[in-house]
Amino acid sequence: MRDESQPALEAVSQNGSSAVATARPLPTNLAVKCPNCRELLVAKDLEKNVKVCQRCGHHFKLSAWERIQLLTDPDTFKEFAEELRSADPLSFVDRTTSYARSVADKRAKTGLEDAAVVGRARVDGLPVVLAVFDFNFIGGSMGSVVGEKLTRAIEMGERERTPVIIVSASGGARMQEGMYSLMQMAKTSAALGRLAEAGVPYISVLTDPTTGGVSASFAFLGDVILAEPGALIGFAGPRVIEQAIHQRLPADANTSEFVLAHGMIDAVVHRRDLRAELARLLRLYRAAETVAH
Amino acid sequence: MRDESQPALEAVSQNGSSAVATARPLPTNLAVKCPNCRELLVAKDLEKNVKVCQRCGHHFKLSAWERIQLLTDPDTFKEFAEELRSADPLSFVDRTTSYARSVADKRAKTGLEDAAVVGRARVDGLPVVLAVFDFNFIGGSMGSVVGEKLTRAIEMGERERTPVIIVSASGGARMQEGMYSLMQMAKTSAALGRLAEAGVPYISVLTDPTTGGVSASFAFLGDVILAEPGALIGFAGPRVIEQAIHQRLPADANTSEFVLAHGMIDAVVHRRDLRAELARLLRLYRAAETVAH
Amino acid sequence: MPYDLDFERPVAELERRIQTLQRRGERMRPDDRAQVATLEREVQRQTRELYRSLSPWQRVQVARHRHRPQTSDYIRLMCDDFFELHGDRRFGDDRSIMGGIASLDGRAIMLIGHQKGHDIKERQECNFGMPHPEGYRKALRLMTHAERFHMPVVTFIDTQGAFLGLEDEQRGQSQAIAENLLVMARLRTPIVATVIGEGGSGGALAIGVADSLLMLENTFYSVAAPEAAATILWRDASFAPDAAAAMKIGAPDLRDMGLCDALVPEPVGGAHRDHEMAAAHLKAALNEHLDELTRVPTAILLDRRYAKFRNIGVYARPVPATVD
Amino acid sequence: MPYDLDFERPVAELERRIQTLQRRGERMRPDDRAQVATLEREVQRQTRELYRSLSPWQRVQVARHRHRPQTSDYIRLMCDDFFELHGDRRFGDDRSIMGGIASLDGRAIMLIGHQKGHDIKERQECNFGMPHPEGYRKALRLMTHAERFHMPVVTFIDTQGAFLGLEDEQRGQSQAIAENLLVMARLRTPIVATVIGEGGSGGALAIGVADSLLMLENTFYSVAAPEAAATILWRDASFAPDAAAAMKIGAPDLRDMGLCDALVPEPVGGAHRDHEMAAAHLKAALNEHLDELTRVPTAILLDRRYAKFRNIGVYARPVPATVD
Ligand SMILES: [Zn+2]
Ligand SMILES: [Zn+2]
Repeated sequence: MRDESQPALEAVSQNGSSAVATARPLPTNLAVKCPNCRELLVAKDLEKNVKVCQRCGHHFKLSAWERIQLLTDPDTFKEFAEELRSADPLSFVDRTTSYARSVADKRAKTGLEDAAVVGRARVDGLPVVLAVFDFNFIGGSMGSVVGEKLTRAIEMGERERTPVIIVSASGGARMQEGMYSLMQMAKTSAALGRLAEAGVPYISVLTDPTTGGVSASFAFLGDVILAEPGALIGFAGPRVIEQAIHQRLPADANTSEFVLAHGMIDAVVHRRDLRAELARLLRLYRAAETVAH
Repeated sequence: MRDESQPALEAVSQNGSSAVATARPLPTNLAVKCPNCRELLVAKDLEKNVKVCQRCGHHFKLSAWERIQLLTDPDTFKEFAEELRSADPLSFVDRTTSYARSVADKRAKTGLEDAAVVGRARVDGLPVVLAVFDFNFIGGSMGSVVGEKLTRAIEMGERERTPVIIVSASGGARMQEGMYSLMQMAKTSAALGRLAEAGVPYISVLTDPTTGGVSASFAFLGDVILAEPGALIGFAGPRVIEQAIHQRLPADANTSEFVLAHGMIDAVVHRRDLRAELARLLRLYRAAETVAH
Repeated sequence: MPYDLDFERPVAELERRIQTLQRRGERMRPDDRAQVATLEREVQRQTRELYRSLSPWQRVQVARHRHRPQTSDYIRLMCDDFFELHGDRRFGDDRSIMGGIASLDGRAIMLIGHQKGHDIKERQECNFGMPHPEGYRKALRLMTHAERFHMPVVTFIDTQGAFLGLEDEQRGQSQAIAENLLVMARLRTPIVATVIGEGGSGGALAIGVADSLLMLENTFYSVAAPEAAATILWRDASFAPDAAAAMKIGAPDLRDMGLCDALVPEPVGGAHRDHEMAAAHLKAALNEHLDELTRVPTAILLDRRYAKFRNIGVYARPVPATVD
Repeated sequence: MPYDLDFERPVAELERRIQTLQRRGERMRPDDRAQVATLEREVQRQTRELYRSLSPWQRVQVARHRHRPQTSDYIRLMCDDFFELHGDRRFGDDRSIMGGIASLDGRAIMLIGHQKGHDIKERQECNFGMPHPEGYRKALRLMTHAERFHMPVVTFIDTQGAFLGLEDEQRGQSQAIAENLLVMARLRTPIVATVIGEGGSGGALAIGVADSLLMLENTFYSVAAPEAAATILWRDASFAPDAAAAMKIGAPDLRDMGLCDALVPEPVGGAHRDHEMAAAHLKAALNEHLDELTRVPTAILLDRRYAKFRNIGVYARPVPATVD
C-alpha cells in the first residue's frame, strides 16, 4: 500500500493560497493547478472535462462516486454490501495514531465506509456488476472489507452470469490489517478463478495508481485489461525500484503506456471514451453469450 | 530441414586418407578426428565411450539403432510400423535427381526405411513407447512416414497408458513432400494434445541437431525436455540467423546449454547418464500413476 | 491500381495506351473513345486470361503484392465491430499478429491475423509480418480467451514465416509455435483459418490448425518460402521459381491434395484490384463455414479436427489409420 | 554452529566459557569437566528459554538466519529422489525458485520452493531468493504439470519478496504473481505450502495458495517485510521491529488467527542448529497433511480450498458468507 500524502487533487484558490482538496466537486471559484503541465485550470471547466486537463490531457483522480457517475446509466447503480465496516482485527496501534482512528478520519473526510464501492448497474443498457476504488480512502488500500466486497461482487457476477467490471485505484494491501490484507489477494483471485470457469467476462480497468498487492492480484487478471492514460501501474512504484536497483528509471516506467508496450494490458483508453469502450466490449460478449446458450 | 552434407562422423583412416562414415560401427583400425577438439580418437575406444570424445566430451551423432541399444533393456525393443515407405506424393523431381532416387539411396546406405524408428521397449524394466530419429536419413527430416510413425507411437502410448519417449535428431520438415511434411507438425502435436489430456507422460530428448519444423512441434512439447550436451537446438540454425540479422552470433547460440539457460528445457544430460535419468523419471511418473489410479 | 507485376507487362502496355488517349481530355475524338472502350475490354480479357493460368511463381508474386488487402483491411471491410486486444501478458505486444473480438454479421468471433503493414512505418512496426514468439503467445492468449467465451476463432494467414533472430531463439520461437499447434488442435471452439496472402511455413501453421482451411485463390502455402526451399535443396535462392513449381504450393494444388477445404474467389486481376469485393467473398465463405461448424457439438468437432490432421500424409503400404 | 544473533549473546558467552575450558584438552581437570557439563546444560536451558518466548523481531532474525536450512537442504534430507526441472518455457530459468518431481517416502510430489543460496556465489545466482516473473512462471508450469499427473504440490516459502526491478516490471511481476494466485486456487490436485523461513508479501503468496499452510515455528509471514511496512507506515525502515510487533506476523500469531493450519516444531535453538531434525519434523508434517488431502475427492478439495480463502477476513456487521 502506498498511502501517498500527496493529495489526489492539488487545489489552489484564486487568491493564490493552497488548499488540499478531496476529489469531490470543487467550489467553482477555484483554480486547480495541473500537476503535469502546471497550467492553472478553472475547476468548473475541469469538472466538465471529466477531470482531464484541457491542456495536456492529464487524468486527475476520480472519487468512487464520480467514477460511478461517469460509467453507469443514470440511476441504475444499486450499491450492495455497503454495511461492511473495518473491524481492526490486529488492534493495530500506529506509532502516532491507531488504525481505528485513521479509518474514522477517512470516513468523515470522504463520506465513504471503505476504499471500494460495489453495486449492480447498467452501462448503455447492459447489466454489469461494478466495483470501484477510491484512492482517497487510505490510499485505496485493500483490507478485509474491500476484499469481501470485491469477492461478493465477483460471486454475484458468477451466480447471475453478469459481466464484472473492477476499476482499481490503489496502492496495494492495507498494512494495518496485516496478513488478513495479503490474503484478500488470494480470496479475490480464487473468486475470479471460478468466474473464469463459468465463462463470465471480467473487465479490469486500471486507473492512477494501481500498484502492489492490488496489481498483483485481481487487477491483472482481467479477461480484458484497460487503463487510463498516464496512470502509474506496476508491482512497485518507481521510487521503490530506484532504491532497490540504485538506478534512475526512464520517465515512462510503470505508466499505462509502458505496460501496454510490454504486452501486459489490452488498451489505453481516454476517460471520455471509457464508457463507450466498455459498452462495446459488453455488447460483443453478450453476442457470444447469446450464441453459446 | 537442413540436410547438411557434412557427414555425421568424419572418419580418417590411419594412413591419413579421409572417408565418409555412416554412424554404424566403425572398423576398429580407424582413427576418428573429433570435430570439436580435433583430437584423433581410436574408433574402438570411441565406441566404448558411447561415442563421446574422451578428451573434450563432444557427443558424436548416433544412428537410430545405436540409440535404441543405448537406452533400452537388451532384447526388449519391438519395432512397429516398420512397413511404412515414402510414396513421393508430389512426384518431386529435383534439379539433379528425384526424391524417389534420394530415398532409395539413403535406404541402401543406412539400412533404414525412413528417418525414424519406433517401437515398444523397456527402460530399466519400465515399459515405454520409443521413437528415435536417424540424422543420416535425409537429415532426419520429417515427411509422411516419420509423421505417421510418431503419431502411431503417441497413440499407442495413450491407448496403453505407457510413457512416450521421442529422441529427435532432425533438420526439420522434408521439403520433397511439401505441405504434407508441414502438416506432420500439426498431426504429431494433435496426438500429443490427446496424450496430455490422458495424463500420460511424454519425455522429449533433443540430440544434435534438432531444428526447424521438428523443434517447432513435438520436440518442444515434452512434459520433460532433456538434451545432450552441445547439441544444436533451435528454430533456425546459426547461419540462417546470421544471414537474417546480418550479425555474428555468440559461439554458444542455439546449443543445449543456451536453451537451458533461456528456460526452454529441463536439463542437459550426458549421454552416459541418459538411460539412468530416463529411468528415474519413469519411476517417478509411475509412482504418481499408482497413487492416482 | 497500375499493373506492376512482371507477367502483367502486356496489360500494363494496354493501360498506358488508354492513359495516353485519355490525356487528350476534351480533345478526344469519337474514334478515340471507341478505342478506349475496346482497349478496356481487352485489359479485362487479358487480365482474366493471365489470372486463369497463373504459373506457380506468378501466384507467389500475386500473393505477395504490396497492395493486397491485409488483416486490418478485411477487418475494416467485413466486421461491424472490432475490439483490438494487445499483448501476450508475458513480454510484449507483437504487432505482426493482430487480434481482437470482432462482430461478423452480429456473430462474436475472435479474429487473429498476420499483419505485414502498408507504408514503410507500419511495415517496420509489424516486422514485415514476421512474428516473434510473443506474437504467437498473444495469439494463444486470444484463442484460449475465445474458448472460454465460446467464440469461434477466425485466423488470417499472411506471413513469409516466423522471424529468425537470436532474440527469437532466446525467447523460444520453436516452443511458441509448437505450443500453438497443440493448443489449437484441442481448442474447444470452432476454428477457421484462411490464407489471405503468403502461407509461410511453421510461422503460418502456428495460427493455422483449423477445422476449415480456406485459401484465397491466388495465394500459396508452403513448407518453406520458395527462396528458403531453393537454398535448402540446391543452395541457391534464385531457383525459387523451380521450388515453387516442384513443391505444389498454390491454392488449387492444396485443394486438389485435400489439404485446403475451400478456395475463396478473388476479383479479376487479384484481391488487390478490389478490396471490397475480396472482402465480400471472404466474408461469405467465413459465414458459410462458421454456420456449419457452430452447429457441431464440441466433442464431435474435436474428434473431427483430430481425424482431419491424423489422416494427412501419403505413404506406401499404408495400414488404415483408425481414429476413435 | 555458534550463537550469533543479538539476543543469543548470553548463550554465546556461555559457549565461549565452554570453549575456553575445552581448549585445555588433556590438561582439563575433573572439576573443569564438571563445569563444562554444567555450562552445557545451562546453554540448553537458556536456549530453550530464549526460543520459547521470542519477540516478534527476534523471530524475524531467526527466520532469516543464514545457516537456516533451505529448500535444497530439505529436498536432500527428506526425499528419496528428486528430478529437478528447469525453466518457464518463455524466457528463462530463475534459480530463486527451484522445483522438480520428488519422491517422499515413495509418493511422487511436485516440490517447489524459494532458494536463497548458501555461499555468496549461490546467493547471487539465486538473486538472494527474490524471484523474477520467470521464477513464478516456472512454478506455474510445474504446478500444471503436477495437476496433469495427479501429483500433490508441496511448496516451501522463503523469500523477502518478489524482486523489484525495472525488468521485472517490464516482464510483468504483477501479472505473474496474480496468475499464480488464480491457478493455485483452482488447481485440481492437493497443495501444501510451508513457510520454512521468511514469508515475504505477494512474492511468498505466489506459491502459497494451498489447502494446508504450515509454518515452521520460528518463521514469520507478513503482508510486507517489516522494513518495508515501517517505511510505508512511518517513512523509516529502522522501525521494522515495531512493524513486526504491530502486524502480528509470527507463526504462532498466524496459527491463532486461523491463517496457518499447523506449526511444525523446530529443534531447540532453531532449525539451523540441526538440519536433520528440522527435516524430519517437516517430513512428518507433510506426510500427515498429504495423507489426509489425497483422500479427498478433487471436487470437494476445490470447494474446501475455495471456502478456506473465501472466509478469510474480519469485518464488522458481517453478513454470513455462503459458499456453495
Ligand atoms: Zn495539464
Ligand atoms: Zn573432442
